[in-house]
Amino acid sequence: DTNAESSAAATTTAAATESGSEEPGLKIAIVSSPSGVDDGSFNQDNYNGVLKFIEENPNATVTPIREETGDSAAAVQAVADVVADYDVIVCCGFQFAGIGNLAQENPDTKFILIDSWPTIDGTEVTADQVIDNVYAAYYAEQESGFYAGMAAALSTTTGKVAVVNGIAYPSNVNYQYGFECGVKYVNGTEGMNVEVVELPSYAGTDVTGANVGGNYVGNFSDEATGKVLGNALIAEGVDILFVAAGGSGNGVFTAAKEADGVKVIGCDVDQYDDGANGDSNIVLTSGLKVMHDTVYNVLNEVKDGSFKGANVTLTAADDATGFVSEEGRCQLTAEAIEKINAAQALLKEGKIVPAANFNGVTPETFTW
Amino acid sequence: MKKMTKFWNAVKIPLLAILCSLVVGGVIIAVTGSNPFKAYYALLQGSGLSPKSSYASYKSMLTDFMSYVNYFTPMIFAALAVAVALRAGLFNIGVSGQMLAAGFTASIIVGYSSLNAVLAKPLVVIIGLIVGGLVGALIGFLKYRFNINEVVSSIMLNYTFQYVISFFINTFFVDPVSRQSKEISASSRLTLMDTMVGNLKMDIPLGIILALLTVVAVWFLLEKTKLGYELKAVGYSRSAAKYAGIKVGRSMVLSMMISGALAGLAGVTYYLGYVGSIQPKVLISTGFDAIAVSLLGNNNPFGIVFSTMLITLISKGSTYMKSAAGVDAEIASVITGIILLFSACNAYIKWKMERGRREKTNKTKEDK
Amino acid sequence: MDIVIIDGLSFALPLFIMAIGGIYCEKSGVTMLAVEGLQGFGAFIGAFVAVAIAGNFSGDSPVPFYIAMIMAAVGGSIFALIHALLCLKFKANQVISGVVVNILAMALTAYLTKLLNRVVFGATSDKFVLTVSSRITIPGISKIPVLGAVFTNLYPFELVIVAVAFIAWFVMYKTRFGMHLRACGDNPHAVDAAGRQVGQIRLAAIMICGALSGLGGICFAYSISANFSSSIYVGYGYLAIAALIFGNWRILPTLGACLLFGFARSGGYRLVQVLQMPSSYQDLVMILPYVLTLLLLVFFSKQNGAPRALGVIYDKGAR
Amino acid sequence: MSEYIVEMKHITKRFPGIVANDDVTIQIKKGEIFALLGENGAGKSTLMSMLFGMYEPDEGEIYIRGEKVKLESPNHATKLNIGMVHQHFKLVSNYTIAENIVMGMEPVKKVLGCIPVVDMKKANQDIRELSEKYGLAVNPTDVISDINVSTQQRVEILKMLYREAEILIFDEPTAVLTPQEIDFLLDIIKSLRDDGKTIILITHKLEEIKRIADRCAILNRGRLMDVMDVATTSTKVMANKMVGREVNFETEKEPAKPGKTILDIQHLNVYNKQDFQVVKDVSLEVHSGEIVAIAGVAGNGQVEIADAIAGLIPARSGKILLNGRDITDLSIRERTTEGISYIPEDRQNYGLVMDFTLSENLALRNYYKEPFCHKGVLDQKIFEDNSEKLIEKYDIRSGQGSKTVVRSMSGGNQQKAIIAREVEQDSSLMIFVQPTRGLDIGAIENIHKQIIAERDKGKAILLISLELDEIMNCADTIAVIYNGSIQKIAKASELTTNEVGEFMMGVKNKEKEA
Ligand SMILES: Nc1ncnc2c1ncn2[C@@H]1O[C@H](COP(=O)(O)OP(=O)(O)OP(=O)(O)O)[C@@H](O)[C@H]1O
Ligand SMILES: Nc1ncnc2c1ncn2[C@@H]1O[C@H](COP(=O)(O)OP(=O)(O)OP(=O)(O)O)[C@@H](O)[C@H]1O
Ligand SMILES: [Mg+2]
Ligand SMILES: [Mg+2]
Repeated sequence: DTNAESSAAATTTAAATESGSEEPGLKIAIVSSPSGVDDGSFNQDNYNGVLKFIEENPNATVTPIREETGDSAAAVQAVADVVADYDVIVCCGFQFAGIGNLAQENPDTKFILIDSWPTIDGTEVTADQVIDNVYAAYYAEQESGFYAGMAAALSTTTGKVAVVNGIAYPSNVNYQYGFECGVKYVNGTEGMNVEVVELPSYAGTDVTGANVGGNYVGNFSDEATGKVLGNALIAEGVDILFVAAGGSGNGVFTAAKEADGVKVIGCDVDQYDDGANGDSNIVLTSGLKVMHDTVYNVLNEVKDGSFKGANVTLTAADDATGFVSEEGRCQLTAEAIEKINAAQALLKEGKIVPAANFNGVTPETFTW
Repeated sequence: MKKMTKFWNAVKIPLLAILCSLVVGGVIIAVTGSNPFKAYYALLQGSGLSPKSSYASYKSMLTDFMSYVNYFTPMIFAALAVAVALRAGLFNIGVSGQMLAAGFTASIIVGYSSLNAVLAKPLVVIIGLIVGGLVGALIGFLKYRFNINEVVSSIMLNYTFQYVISFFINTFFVDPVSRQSKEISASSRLTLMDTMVGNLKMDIPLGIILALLTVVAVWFLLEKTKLGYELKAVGYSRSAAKYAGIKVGRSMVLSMMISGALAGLAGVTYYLGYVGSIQPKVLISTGFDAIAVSLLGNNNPFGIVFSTMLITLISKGSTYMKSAAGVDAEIASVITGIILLFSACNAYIKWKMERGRREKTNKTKEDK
Repeated sequence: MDIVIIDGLSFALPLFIMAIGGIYCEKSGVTMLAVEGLQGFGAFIGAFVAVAIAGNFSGDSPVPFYIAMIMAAVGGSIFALIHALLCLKFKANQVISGVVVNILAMALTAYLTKLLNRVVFGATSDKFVLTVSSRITIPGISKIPVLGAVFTNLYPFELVIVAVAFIAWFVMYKTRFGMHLRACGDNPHAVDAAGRQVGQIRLAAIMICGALSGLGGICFAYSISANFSSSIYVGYGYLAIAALIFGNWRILPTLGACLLFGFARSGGYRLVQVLQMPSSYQDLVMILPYVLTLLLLVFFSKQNGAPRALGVIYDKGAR
Repeated sequence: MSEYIVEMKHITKRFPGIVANDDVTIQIKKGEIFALLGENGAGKSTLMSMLFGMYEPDEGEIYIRGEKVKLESPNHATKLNIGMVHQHFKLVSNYTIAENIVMGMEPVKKVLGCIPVVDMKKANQDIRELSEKYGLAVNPTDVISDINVSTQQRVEILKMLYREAEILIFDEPTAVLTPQEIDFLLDIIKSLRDDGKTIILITHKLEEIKRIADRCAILNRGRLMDVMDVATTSTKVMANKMVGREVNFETEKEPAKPGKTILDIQHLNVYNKQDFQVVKDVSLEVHSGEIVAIAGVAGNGQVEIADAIAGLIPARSGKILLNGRDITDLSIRERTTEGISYIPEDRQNYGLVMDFTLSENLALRNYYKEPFCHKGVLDQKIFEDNSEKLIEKYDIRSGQGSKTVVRSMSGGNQQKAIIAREVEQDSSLMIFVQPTRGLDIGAIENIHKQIIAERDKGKAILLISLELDEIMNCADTIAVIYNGSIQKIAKASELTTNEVGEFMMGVKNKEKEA
């Protein structure tokens, strides 16, 4: 609901309502993991994109469908159960990567797959293996991480910051690397000496088996361990934590709330509401993947017939990554916001390329 | 004729309970603003028991039904596992853990090998039987030898398996896209996935044949054999069983072993049949639901087939119900809960009915 | 070391109070597998009320926290009425009833959390975000080495739990009600013959169990993540049951079992940090409490026995 | 107020397949001892259970002290000052005697001036005084599970007295007591009557009725046959009315013709679960064609000897030979097949699977053998046939024949079922522990005849009984046990009842030592 408005949308409104009243609207389904489309988080952000589209196209309908187990096979089965009844199916998250074959068998239905690329026969597609009716988007998490790193470095009072992740899957490593680069960038440009704290016992091992350091809970749904890890970092003197650990992150939030003067940076969506702690709020800002725009834009493409299958990784250049800077939703100083905005411009131009799991750059080799 | 009345007596009370709960569930659905008849019909449609208005390519009512069969096969085994243990007075609350242990072992030994189907499939079943049986036997043995309550040891083992297997999956067998264990080979899978039959692409669950055979076998074992008699005697009275020369300890271990082996079959038909991979650190609810399913089926193997089909029908059809009738999947679980609630009152309904009948006969006697 | 004790206690005590609830119920002769459901539903009510009234208090006020605890207890005991109705009135199988209550609680809390968020708070969320509770360090004693950690960084609920646990012990062993309750679990016919209503005593026991489970549930919600969602309570109910069986249905030994769980758990976390194991080993260490329990049971379980009338449906005419 | 304190009018109670009470009307005067007599399953317990509020009658009315009442629960009955000692005691096994007695009416004290707690000190004191007042010695702090049955029964009586019950129902109170204890109990009942209490006594023992009862009602198959004055009726008449035929009190038997040794126990030592020695160096022989009875007061190790022979508890040392074969280390099943039949003391926990049907229970010893079981598969038809045959032969009465769940059968008929099953085993050794406990005189006569008939067929019979009459009536050889060791083994003809009683009490032996 924060980044939802964009000026581009406003111009299309009139056209959309006009045509919408004549022809039957799109039938849209949005399929999500167990937490559902009203989870106030990842799924919700996708859903907001659909809602915005429907607002402008009242003839379109949406049915949110929740898959109960979170198992990847069950997720695909849930899509298969309803595939015949919809024009577009929005699939929220990596659980739905397995829809590749299903999509090929049902060329009349369009699929929007967020935060994952599809697999065919269990193997992930390469960038050029486009399925005609699947639009699949990854996001450059390292960019969101980069803003978070900058925000942390610019706001710390102890000079110690940290990033907490779930498991060292590429998306998490991207967040971690981006964060470290952001801190490094601030240290370099501002002449500061902010330390990124890593506990050796929580170091992550990425999918290639390499040790990537960082702080990994080892799980995406273990709030208790998240809290233990958060506490351990706070005990090391960390006062800003970037949390990209799914449900485990809730535990880190709690640790921060119980401690004094510790702030967290949310990820994926604006997590300001989760930071409420009595009269205060512990959320400094959030690193964003602007998924609702992706969904909204692609739905419009479906509507006007310009839809094309694609496997993309969306970046700052696509306005797909960002951070929260609205008054009342973040606690960054104006100065910090300005500095991050400046860096964001450089990212868009490609003048800064933060390290990612597999882009050949590491936080150590990162320069600008 | 006599057989018919006997059958009718056995089923009329569960049927009444189900009817009551469908009425209550219908009221709830109506209150949330949907049409209960449409919702219930959608459950049938979603499970392939009545036709949908449109089908995806290569799909029909038959493929939906096969998918439903694929879905409920593990539950039949799981409920049988509960029933066999209950016969001997033991409460196997560890079915989920045993399923996981069996499924994981079979996955890593066979699922990731290159064995051909003729060898792999029977081997998977055998491993399921053995692993589940061993775990069950261990629980029985702990009870018999050390007087450790089976509920406690099952729960402890549930957790232990959950964590240990999660460790192995995350460390050695993870698929970075789906974030669960790598999918097993098609040749080891107990369901022939996406098999072209005529113009249809269906999942053919081989497990159902095994399941139906097992139902008959378990029924025969419990009702017609010496072993069944012994288990029942031990279940009713350990002291009297001992007096009768039955080896109480052996019977307890044996019944837990059989129960565990059945749970193992549930595990392989779930993990190597229905889904094909394992979510780390998730204990599926099948094992717990199976307790209710088994009791709804009156702990009778044939009753279990019907109670399984009923309970799984609701969860299986819930996706389509949401899609076609707009009823939330959560409501489906609430209805399941209500059905179980009513059937838990079986004994009471029976008692009421018997009393009613007695009063009637008394009256007629008096009239004479 | 200190952190092991502090974290261990904050996990063990909510578990303990839930286990006491289970003891009440089972000592009265009613099998209680529904601890998890009661915990979840109680915590749900407590958290909902806490969020609903939070606006009326200043942000740091502890009052919503205490109201939440009370409402969680109320919510738990109301939900426990389902179990009571099934077991006592409809003479249902107590095992199935317990499992059903759990299934129902899971479905209802998941659904209602979102519904209430939407309808009452106009927010879309699957959880209630609570204010974290403050922590107390008792001056003086907290300075004692090792033992002092027991009095350091306490959640206020830990003190509440200790007090409630003491009262529960007192009621169970010193009062007439407690005496009748325990007798119901051994021979309900004797209680009936003694002029007490078995049904009423069991009803009370079940509701107490609901209240204590709900209380434990809201404490977990506060200590683990300071929010309530239907996913945070899975598994602890069964752990509480394991603890009470381990404790042989007696309050003090059950405390021991809960402390064992708590310390083994926090000790495990500490071990990972000290040994600098990679994060993936976390899962291996997490089995510590469970494996330890099994091992200890091997040595200490021989004499254990459930209440004699546990799970037997009371029929006054039974022979 | 009417002359009667209790009136039950036109009471009818039906259970599935059986009318347990059929239009029964009894009226009981205040201050009398009223006896209820009837065969097993005649409906005595059922009738009294309704007076105590455990069942509600299907038809009929109950008046207490002239007022019509609807008794809904034992609780309600207690409030009307009705107390009952049940055939199966209702005690909380892990509570102390005092706790059991005061339960529901506990003395309460306040701590800190306001919190009510149970005052166990006062309770113990009260019970001590109460027990002294009525001469029912108990130690208030003993735990129920540690005390023997006769003490448990005293606790049940004290429970009624503590509650100041005025109408006291005793359901077969003497079935589990020794002769001395019975004497004692009857004296107490008399003194209670003299205190003005009204007593209803269910018993199968006519001499007890003769000794203390004022009037006696006779039930037969649920129907009230007669109510008579005890003083003017002979036991013979009572017995005939009850059974409906002539009853023979003295068992007739030929002298024994002992053959070869069947059972040979050598220096047997047995310890119980608490590791307490309960059988001390017992040696005993039983020959074919001979009835050896072990006489003794309850709890002196006789049951453990039987359990050890049957293999239910292990022998710590010593040897048990059956037909010359050492069976000491064999399993229960192996011993049974070697030729042991065993009628255990505790029929509900050991002798029967209470939730099995009659036909399943009657096959408990044989279900695994041909023809019941063929290659692991059971033959239902054989189960039925077997059960029909035994029901007929042993006159086992129940609501639904073979299909009756045993739990619903009357105590006496449960016992008959066990005896039928065990006798049909045709084993060379038959162990009878309290075989006629709780049985009516007609049934007792039958069983004694059966025991002797089996002896005459050449079986070796070990009879363990607390009833001296039974032992004197049936035994050829008597072994008297006291405190785990055999005090005396002698031909029955060489011992008098009195002598046996003295050995049982350990008196005779002590004299010898002195
Ligand atoms: N009444 C009971 N209640 C609960 N558990 C019981 C009961 N009776 C037996 N058990 C359990 O069953 C186990 C085996 O019982 P049993 O006494 O038959 O052992 P056993 O004699 O060693 O067996 P076996 O006859 O095979 O040698 C015991 O250790 C105990 O855990
Ligand atoms: N709860 C019950 N359900 C079914 N039948 C019952 C029940 N209680 C008693 N009966 C039946 O009612 C009849 C009378 O039983 P009751 O116990 O009153 O006999 P009784 O005279 O006390 O016999 P006994 O001398 O053997 O104790 C028996 O046939 C018994 O099987
Ligand atoms: Mg009787
Ligand atoms: Mg043994």
